[in-house]
Amino acid sequence: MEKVGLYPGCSLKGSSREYGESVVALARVLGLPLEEIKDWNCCGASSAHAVSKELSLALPARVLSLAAAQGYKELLVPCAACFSRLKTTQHTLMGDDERRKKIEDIIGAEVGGVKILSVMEWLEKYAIDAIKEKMNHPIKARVACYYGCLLVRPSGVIKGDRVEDPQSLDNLVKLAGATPIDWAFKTECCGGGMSIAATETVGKLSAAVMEDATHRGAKAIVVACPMCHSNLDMRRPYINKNMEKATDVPVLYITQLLGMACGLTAEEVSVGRHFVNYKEEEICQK
Amino acid sequence: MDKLKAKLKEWLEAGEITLAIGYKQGTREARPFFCRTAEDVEQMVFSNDFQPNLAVYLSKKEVVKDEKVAIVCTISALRSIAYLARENQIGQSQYKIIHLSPNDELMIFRSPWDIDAYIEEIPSTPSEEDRRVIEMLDAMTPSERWAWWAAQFSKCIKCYACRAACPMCYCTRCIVDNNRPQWIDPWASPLSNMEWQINRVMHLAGRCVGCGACGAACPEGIPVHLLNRKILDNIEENFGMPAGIAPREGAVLNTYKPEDKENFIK
Amino acid sequence: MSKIGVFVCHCGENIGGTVDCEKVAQEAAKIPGVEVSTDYKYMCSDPGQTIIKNAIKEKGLDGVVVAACSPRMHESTFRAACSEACLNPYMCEIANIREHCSWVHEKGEATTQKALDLVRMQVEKVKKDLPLSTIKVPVTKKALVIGGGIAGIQAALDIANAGHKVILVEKEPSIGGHMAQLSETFPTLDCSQCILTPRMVEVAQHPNITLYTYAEVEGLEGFIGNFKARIRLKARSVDLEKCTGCGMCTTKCPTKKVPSEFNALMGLRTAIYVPSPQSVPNKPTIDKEHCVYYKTGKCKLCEKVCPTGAITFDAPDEIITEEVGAVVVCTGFDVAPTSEFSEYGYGRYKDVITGLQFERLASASGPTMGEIRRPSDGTVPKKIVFVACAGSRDAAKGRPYCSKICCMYTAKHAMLYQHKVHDGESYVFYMDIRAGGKNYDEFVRRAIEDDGVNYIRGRVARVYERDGKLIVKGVDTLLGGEQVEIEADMVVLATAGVANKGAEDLAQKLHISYDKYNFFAEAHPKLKPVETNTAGIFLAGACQSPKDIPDTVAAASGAAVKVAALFSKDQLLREPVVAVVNRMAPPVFSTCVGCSLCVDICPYSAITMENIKDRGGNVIKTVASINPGLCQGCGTCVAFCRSKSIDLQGFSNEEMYSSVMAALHE
Amino acid sequence: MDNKDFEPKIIAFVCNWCTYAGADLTGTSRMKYASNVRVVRFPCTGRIDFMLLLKAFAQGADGVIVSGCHPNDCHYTAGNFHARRRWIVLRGLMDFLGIDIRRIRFSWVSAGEGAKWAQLVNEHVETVRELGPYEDYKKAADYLKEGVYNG
Repeated sequence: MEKVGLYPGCSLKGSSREYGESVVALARVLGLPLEEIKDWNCCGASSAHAVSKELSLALPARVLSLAAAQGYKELLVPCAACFSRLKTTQHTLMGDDERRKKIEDIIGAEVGGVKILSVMEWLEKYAIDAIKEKMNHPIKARVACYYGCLLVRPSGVIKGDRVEDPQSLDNLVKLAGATPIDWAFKTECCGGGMSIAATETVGKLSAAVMEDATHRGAKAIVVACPMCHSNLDMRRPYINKNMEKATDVPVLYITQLLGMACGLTAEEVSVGRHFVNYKEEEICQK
Repeated sequence: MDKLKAKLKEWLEAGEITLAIGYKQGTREARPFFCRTAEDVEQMVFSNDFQPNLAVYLSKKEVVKDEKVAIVCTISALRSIAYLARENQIGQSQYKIIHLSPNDELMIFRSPWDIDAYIEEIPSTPSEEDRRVIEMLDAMTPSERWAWWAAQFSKCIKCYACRAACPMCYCTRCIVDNNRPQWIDPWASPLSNMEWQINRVMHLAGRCVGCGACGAACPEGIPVHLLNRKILDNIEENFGMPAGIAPREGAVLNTYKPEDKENFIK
Repeated sequence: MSKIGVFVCHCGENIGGTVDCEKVAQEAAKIPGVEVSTDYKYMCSDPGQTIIKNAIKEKGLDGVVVAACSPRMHESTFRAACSEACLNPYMCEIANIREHCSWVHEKGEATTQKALDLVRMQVEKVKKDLPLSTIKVPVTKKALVIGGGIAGIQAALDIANAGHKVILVEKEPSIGGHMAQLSETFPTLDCSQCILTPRMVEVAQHPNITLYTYAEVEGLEGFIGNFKARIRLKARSVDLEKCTGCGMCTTKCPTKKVPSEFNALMGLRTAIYVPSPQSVPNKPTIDKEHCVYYKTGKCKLCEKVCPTGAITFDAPDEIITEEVGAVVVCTGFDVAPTSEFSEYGYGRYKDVITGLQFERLASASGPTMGEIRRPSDGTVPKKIVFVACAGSRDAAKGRPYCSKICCMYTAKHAMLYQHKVHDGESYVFYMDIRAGGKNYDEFVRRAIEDDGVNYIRGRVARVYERDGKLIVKGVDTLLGGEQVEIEADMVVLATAGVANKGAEDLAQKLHISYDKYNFFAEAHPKLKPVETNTAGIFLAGACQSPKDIPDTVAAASGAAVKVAALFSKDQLLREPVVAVVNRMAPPVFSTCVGCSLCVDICPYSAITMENIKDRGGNVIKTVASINPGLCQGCGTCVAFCRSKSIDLQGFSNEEMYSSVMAALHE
Repeated sequence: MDNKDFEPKIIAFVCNWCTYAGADLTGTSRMKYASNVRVVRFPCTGRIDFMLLLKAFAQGADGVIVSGCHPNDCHYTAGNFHARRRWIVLRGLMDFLGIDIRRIRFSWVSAGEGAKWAQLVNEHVETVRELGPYEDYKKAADYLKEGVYNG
């Protein structure tokens, strides 16, 4: 199996360390070759595209160019915001030779044609059999798979899952034994980047998401986006203010859930770093 | 090579073929060789770089009629056969098509249609020298190019060796033989020579495999094959059809895409 | 040596004011081969034409050039005049010295010189002209109508009533199409079946119409006036001759839970079934996919109960060939696939239905006998939401076009709902209301003003189920973009009209073109709306683009008139401007080498390869051959042919070459 | 060389349904344009043989116009699409041979674009006027008379 490059971006090294750690831990337990690319830089989210079109393309373009130059054919981008920026850049530059030449001039290198993978695409492509084989602690709970916006939109750029009713996370949690609930807020807004600027709004929007999930009996929310995670987890006090009944349903990264199903300990996938505690007995069947 | 010879001998002796068309060493270069006996086969030589494109004999009825033919093919000749089959000039399993791949593997194609899969991975490329001359011409101003070509065509004696060497030039009445109207002046002025070449390469547009046999055949050393090569480049650039690979659906000038791009029709 | 007459027209001052016509005539007389050259005030007038006719007769002219206005104006006039004087009309050419010369240049020597050059070009062309005669193609006066919806029914009846034979092919067991499924029709609210079923019966009984239901067109060969259609009569396992339609078999059939296509999958039917009580023919068909006998080899209950022994298990499909002179394609439309609307929960929530399904609910013959009831629990919905433009005008769904009928039928649905559920509340989410048509806008206003339907301008983002209700989240763009949330009992999607599943396949069989949505393409969007690019094949109805009933019927009658006009003569006359592949004496036969590349270049599939055989039937040579019935004379093949073996009559290589050379005469 | 008095000879190859009709419209609208152009009417751009364009130059034309229906408007559906491919290939080849491709102007003029036709002709007449007579081409044709090619 050829090595896949990993672009962690800032979140996976900072506020969402547990996501980064669980990606690496899961790759290890499933035997998937993964290597962090060298000398990477910020993808520009979430401010560059509001400031300068060129900057917003040049930053991700440099990352793509590095990955290609370092010999990777595929690049795993777990952070949904990074994924979105990289995909958008590739889409824009591939369709516009003039602009691509300009950006390549700025970064002093060719953008190259590395294939960008989201966590779901990476797992679907390489991990299905390994998960089936390694799974020894099936998840028994009903879970709500929450995609948010960046992993599916805009559909013309991402071109992956069904934009209005995505299925990739649902299929993955099923592999781990969990039951994904059919719910209506899969791709609704969590409040996104307003977490700091307008925390109250985030509380309201995220509450609607939590409300529908808990109403339908979800015992955990499964995400693949650091932003969604922060809002649903860290902003829980604000969310609870908007809920009829406060909730303590935890929010887990897909990599954490699959990791634990495949026998990794809670420590190995860093669930301890979350604000809302994860109660093993409610989710896993040991 | 031994495998190839052995196969041809086997066929000849078993009467499966009556004629094997291959190459024999000439004074300077390899030349076409028509073998009828196992002894003949011993003199046969082969390289994929040999210039005469033997596929040309397959569209010459006077050569292959009433014969059971095996043809020793360079990659270029294989390409030509694929095109000839598309243009209904060769039947399904009329000929034994035999080839030595660059890594010396003996290949026998039962049908011209089987060639596609092998050829598809190998686009036709020009020699370094040809590429150099094309780049030199591209770098010239149009009037310099005109002068260069006019000087070249002033040498032409209208012998039509370029036509005779080409497997795809199989029309029974060529446009130069058409005098109602007289499209091309029959005498050899630079312009009428050039008009002939424009006709030749336009008629080969999307059909030429880039073998260079036309240029190699010219007794005056006019590099007429560069015109074909330029068109191959042009077609690849504009229509994304790689050189020398017979397209599965239609040729270049008898098909179109509504989204074809140009920048000069205004 | 040619004897050519040149006739220069002054067109009053129109030409004469700028061009020295007299001088043009004098100079033209000096061109070799010109026998007579003269000018006159108005060449197109009677005396003008007489000058030409007399000159032809007196001087024995073998070619005429009229220097006058554009050939698009009077070419036919002057050619007719030549014809009257016994000169082949195609030996007459027009030099356009008005539109292309006198009207666009200043008076002067250069303009007169140009006029002379234009004359010279035509003189040289005439010298190369050959006498041509109109092409006559025999016509088989029988039409094939494909599709038995309202379009096909109308077209078939109109053609049949004009006195011609018609073969109507319908792929379903009954004719009627989508119109038979509708409840009531806008803008009059008359019952669809009441107006349609008499026509269905008329089709069945018409002496000029042969009806093949449960049949499909397998292939079409030939050309205008002379098509050969292969039709597959699918085995329906019931002998229509013997069957009396008594219905014993359908009552006894043990398989009773097959979703009914006629009821848009909302009701059930048996495996041996008649789609609806009004079906034509009103005789059953066995659905082999669900029949117990076809699945397990046992049962044959229907055979046992049939009083006439009409059940014919295991009969094979039959293929028949029909010769027809014209084809009308009326294959209709389909509604967009359900899988597209995951955001509206279609397919997941039973109470989210399509407009077509609502028609069945509202229909007196439908699964609920015309009562509006929820498919999930059979209760009457008290709050209902209609979503217009579900999949139409939506580039993200790959369908930027408007489905045209949805605005109207949604208004009708809301109205019907209000009429049937008096205490109900109805909402319509719409983008724009497109109610262009006679009494259409009035109809929508009635729904809003008289029946109190709540129209909300905005799109619906999502529909989801919660505690037995369908939560419809949308936006009201007229209220400053307020978000709207409605707890509905039922949601009706006005799903886009799309091309039929088999449309692409059929288009290829018929050699007609289609657009990227697989709707069949008309020959000209304005002036040839019912013709296709293939002569003799016509279109009607929603197979071309979504259409309502009045438009469909109008198009069907239009297509029928085209067919009747074609059938009004025993022979079809065509301009001889067609391409020909040369033929010559053996052993050459033709200079064509049979490369067959021209076959693909022809937009009309007029070129085929022909084998020239010796007396023993052995193929000597394969050459191209052009069907003059199909060729439209574009000449693309002519310019493409390397050996110049194809030429275009009227614009031949010699004619065009001579014109160009003459234009540059020193 | 000062070419301002030079009157170039221009041959226009046009299709019957769009450009010829467009040029008729120029006439009915009484728009004036240079009289240097001679129009040859073809049923379709697909019918225009590339050899005719070359023969025009050989016979002494200084410039050529080729025009037909806009893409998707062809009376015969696809003739102009085929012609477009033909011109793409031919133009590349002519340029490679050093034939002055500025002298050959390709355009789409619809039946409604009378003004565009007038403008097209005027522009091309001006372009060719500046380029001067196309002597090179004719010289190559006359080669035998002079015995030696002298560029």
